[in-house]
Amino acid sequence: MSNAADVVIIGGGIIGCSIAYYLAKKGTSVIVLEGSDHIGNGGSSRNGGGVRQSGRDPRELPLVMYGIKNLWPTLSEELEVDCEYHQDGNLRLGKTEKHKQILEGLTERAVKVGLDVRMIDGDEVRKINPYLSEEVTCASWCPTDGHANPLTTTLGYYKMARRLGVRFITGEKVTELKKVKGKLRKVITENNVYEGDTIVVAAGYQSRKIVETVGIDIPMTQNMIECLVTEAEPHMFDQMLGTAEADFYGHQTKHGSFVFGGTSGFEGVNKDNGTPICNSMTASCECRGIMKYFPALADAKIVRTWSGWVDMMVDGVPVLGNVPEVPGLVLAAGFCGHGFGIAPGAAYNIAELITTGTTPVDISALRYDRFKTKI
Amino acid sequence: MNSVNDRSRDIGEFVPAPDDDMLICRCEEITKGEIRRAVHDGMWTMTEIRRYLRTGMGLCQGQTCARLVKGIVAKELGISPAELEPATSRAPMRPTEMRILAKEAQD
Amino acid sequence: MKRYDLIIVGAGPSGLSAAIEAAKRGLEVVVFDENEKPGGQLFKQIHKFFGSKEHKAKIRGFKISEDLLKEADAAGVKVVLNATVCGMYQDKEITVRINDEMHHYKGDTIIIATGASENMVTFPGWTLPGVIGAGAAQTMMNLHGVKPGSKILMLGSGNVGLVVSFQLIQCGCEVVALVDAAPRVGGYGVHAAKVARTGVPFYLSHTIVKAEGEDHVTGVTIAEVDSSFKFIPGTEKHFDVDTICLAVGLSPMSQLLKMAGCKMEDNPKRGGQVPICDEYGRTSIPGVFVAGDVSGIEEASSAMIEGRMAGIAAAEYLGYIEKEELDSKLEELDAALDGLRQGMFAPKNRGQMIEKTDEGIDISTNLLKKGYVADDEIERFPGVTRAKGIHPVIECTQNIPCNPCQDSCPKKCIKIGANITALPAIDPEATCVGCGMCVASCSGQAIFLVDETYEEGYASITMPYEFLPLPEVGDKGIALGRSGQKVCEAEVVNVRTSPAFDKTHLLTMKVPVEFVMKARFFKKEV
Amino acid sequence: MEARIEEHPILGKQEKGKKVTFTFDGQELHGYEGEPIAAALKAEGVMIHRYTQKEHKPRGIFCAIGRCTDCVMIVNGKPNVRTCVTPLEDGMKVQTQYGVSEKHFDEQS
Repeated sequence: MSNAADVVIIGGGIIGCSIAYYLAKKGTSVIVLEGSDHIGNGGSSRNGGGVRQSGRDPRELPLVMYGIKNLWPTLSEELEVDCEYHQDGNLRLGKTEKHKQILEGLTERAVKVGLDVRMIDGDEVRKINPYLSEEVTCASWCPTDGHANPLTTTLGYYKMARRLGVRFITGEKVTELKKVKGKLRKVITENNVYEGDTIVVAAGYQSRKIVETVGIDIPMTQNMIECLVTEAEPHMFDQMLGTAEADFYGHQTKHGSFVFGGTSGFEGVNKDNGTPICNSMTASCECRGIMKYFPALADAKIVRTWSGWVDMMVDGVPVLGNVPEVPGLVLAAGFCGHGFGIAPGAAYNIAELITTGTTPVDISALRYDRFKTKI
Repeated sequence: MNSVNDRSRDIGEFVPAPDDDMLICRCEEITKGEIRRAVHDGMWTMTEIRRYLRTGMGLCQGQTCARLVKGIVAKELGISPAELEPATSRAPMRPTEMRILAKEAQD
Repeated sequence: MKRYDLIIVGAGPSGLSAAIEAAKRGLEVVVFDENEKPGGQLFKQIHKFFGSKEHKAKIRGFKISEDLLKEADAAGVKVVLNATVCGMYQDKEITVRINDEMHHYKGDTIIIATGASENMVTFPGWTLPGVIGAGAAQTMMNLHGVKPGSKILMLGSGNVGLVVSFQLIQCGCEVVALVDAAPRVGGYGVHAAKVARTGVPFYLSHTIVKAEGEDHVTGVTIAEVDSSFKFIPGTEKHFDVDTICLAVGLSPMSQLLKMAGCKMEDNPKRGGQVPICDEYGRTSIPGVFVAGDVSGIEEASSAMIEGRMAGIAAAEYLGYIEKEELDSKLEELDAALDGLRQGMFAPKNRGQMIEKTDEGIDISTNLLKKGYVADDEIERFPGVTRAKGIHPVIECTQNIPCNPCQDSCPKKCIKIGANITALPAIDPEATCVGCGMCVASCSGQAIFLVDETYEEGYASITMPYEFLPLPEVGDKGIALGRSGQKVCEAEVVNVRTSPAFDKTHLLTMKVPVEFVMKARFFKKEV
Repeated sequence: MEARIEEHPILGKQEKGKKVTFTFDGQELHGYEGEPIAAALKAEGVMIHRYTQKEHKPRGIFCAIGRCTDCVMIVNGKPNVRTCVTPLEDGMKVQTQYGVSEKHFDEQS
């Protein structure tokens, strides 16, 4: 089989799979190279499932709004898999005056971009979700936000892209990119060489090392964060939840289990033994955080915890688009831990960029060369 | 493991079998047919099968079905079960109440 | 954070053995076990163990576990029960749920001795209430004192299936059939024979077609399978049962090791997903060891030796003993383990068809197909001889690691020799006094005392008997053959009970002398 | 059939805790304190512990050692309690579990 295609995508996560899908739909030939043994093995299958606009940076907000308007509503039918997409709103909760200020700031910014989001008080919060504790005094409420199942969505994109002829190769670690006559052309892996007219790098934190080989830097660090899931419980609520302080975020799934993530304060320094396993203290911390908001869940049993690496950009939003210095290189990385909900919108736009040279949404604020020092 | 796995390798068509409705994952009620179909949808690793179908994601965390699923997937792929790496093991090894996990003893 | 020299996960035979060896050498040792009782699966084993003295042969499993616990206690081991190890993290840290709290502990060394979990097979109806694992049956009857069912079909003829079938009969259940898809009995022939002679039919090359019942099991259909395990139409057989018991093998419970990042492999010879480790249990993570079934499925006897090895290896790792002591101790234990790993059932012979004993005698094919040695096969084995007066008949026909009979005879009638897998032979020079010690000591319940000159026209047969109600002298009934079929009328003429026999009663029946080599079980007439 | 083993040929007479009363779906049953709920139910002839979420199929004891989680029931109002490893207490309220609820599927919204 030929190792050349119109587009070679490095990274078989939801970004890579969905770009592959939208490209294949337009008749473009695609090869996807995934370094690990599994499709969607990074943040794509380890996140909390938020499909959320509120709380996002205005620079990336239009992309996710585009996806929620045009792609998410029909995604299950399109991918022939139950993405479990629920558009029942997002509550970003606050308990203190400081929280309120954070939430108000976020809300104000989002309203400016045209998002329907507003501040509500504790009583109104409990009208929407009666299980929340009295400690909750305010929230931002975005009724068009929601959540979905990251596992079936990612693998759904993979399945459909594969069905459309995209060639996926797992266990194929990229070591180097190489220009041919001034244009990026070759992808060199530990075992093979692949060639494409366009090379998309969508490999999360690994992207940094990969594009370094053509002299580009993506300024980011790696954070290790953790999620947990409970046993199935009777249905309680459908909203996506988050907090001003990121103590936790999550939702109840169609299956009945609650998927929650949260932070412990050790994200930036957690170490990895390759599994990756979690810090032994994080799950306990998350449970304490959750119980403060949901005392009713105290008896829910945790069946599983997991961790994942977040590709944390220095300014909190991804790098997306062409790299004029390296013709043929397209970046789609650094989604900072909120790449799931934005993936369809981002991928659709990247696919348009590759095939038509333009994007429906202006993504220029996410350019690779936007970074400036503070003084 | 980490070996190159070309997901376009021809594994043949999905052929329905009389025992496709046999329940394999008792917790999540996943059948043999669903597992076999998932393989043909491209789910070639135990991890992908688990994420796609929820086999082994129920209360027992795959204690009962992991070996059965492995056998089915291997057969569908035409490889030995030993070549399939099991899905990752994750804490807690037994379902644990949030209030207990939250309460860390100081010793 | 509390840190121990050695943390052991699992208080089964290997975990406790490891703890004892390490604590004796000065390590501070803690053992965590999720169960409310220690001993792992040993606690549910009520049969006498095989092996030789150093392997605790002829002691019942639950008694071995009590002894181990006492020894651990004396050595200063801390055993924490109802303590579920939830995770194993970096830097040899574990989290343990005890009561309503999570505890964090670190070990300078950790031994994982979590044992195994049961494999399952699928068939229509396998999720119905009434389909249970063999381990569940054992737990219900031997730990909780509740019968798992009243009419039971056992699937699986490995040692677990055979032993649990016998235990089911002991607690008053009826085992209607013992079924295995394999063409040959997988477990020890002596375990099969003691089940078969009570009247349980064996169906090899058969498996379950379906479990029947709406809300719970009311019946089961089995059918014969061909060499590729496909059902042969027309061979279906139905049984009315309320319980179907599955004993189709074990898998190492190695999840903690995988979580901790130990290098793992799928090794069919060791029963599945196991850590890559050396013969003394050292894994890819320095200071993390494994012992027992988690590193490869074997018997409790070898698990105990593996545990001791890991415990000593941990002691050396932490500098509590010198390398010389480690080496000499390991050499000794290697020899003990080697003793167990000989014979037909040695791990190296797994899956192989053995046709002759080490002595060159043809294996009983009937034993492998039906669970008992046929009448015309039995006399070719060295333990089966005819003599005047009372004498032992040892129906031990496979090379299994076991020798208590040799030591039990005060008159030295029985010879096995140094190789404990050799078949026992009768010394024609020695004279049997009929004390019955060999009958009670035989873990396989394969020894009978026979006296062809008991009475004019009658012979006496003394057999091990572990059922209730215990027949009384004068009880009349029928003698069953090795197949469990009636061979003749019989009358109980003696019942002996002694602390030395350890709950194995010696029941003597008289039968017409022509049935002396056929009658092997007594059934009271009701 | 008497499901309890009064005297065992090897283990002798079973030592039991205090005899207690509990309810199973409202019906009064007896068992011994400290034995697993599942053992008490089995001794009283109860085989069905729950009906599954998707297919509404009956389940009961399967592994009996807390691993398979097939035997879960609603105990004192809490769902998904592994009855094979949860000790029986006097006055316990044990209910058949339908999916994850004590309500029959017909009554679940």
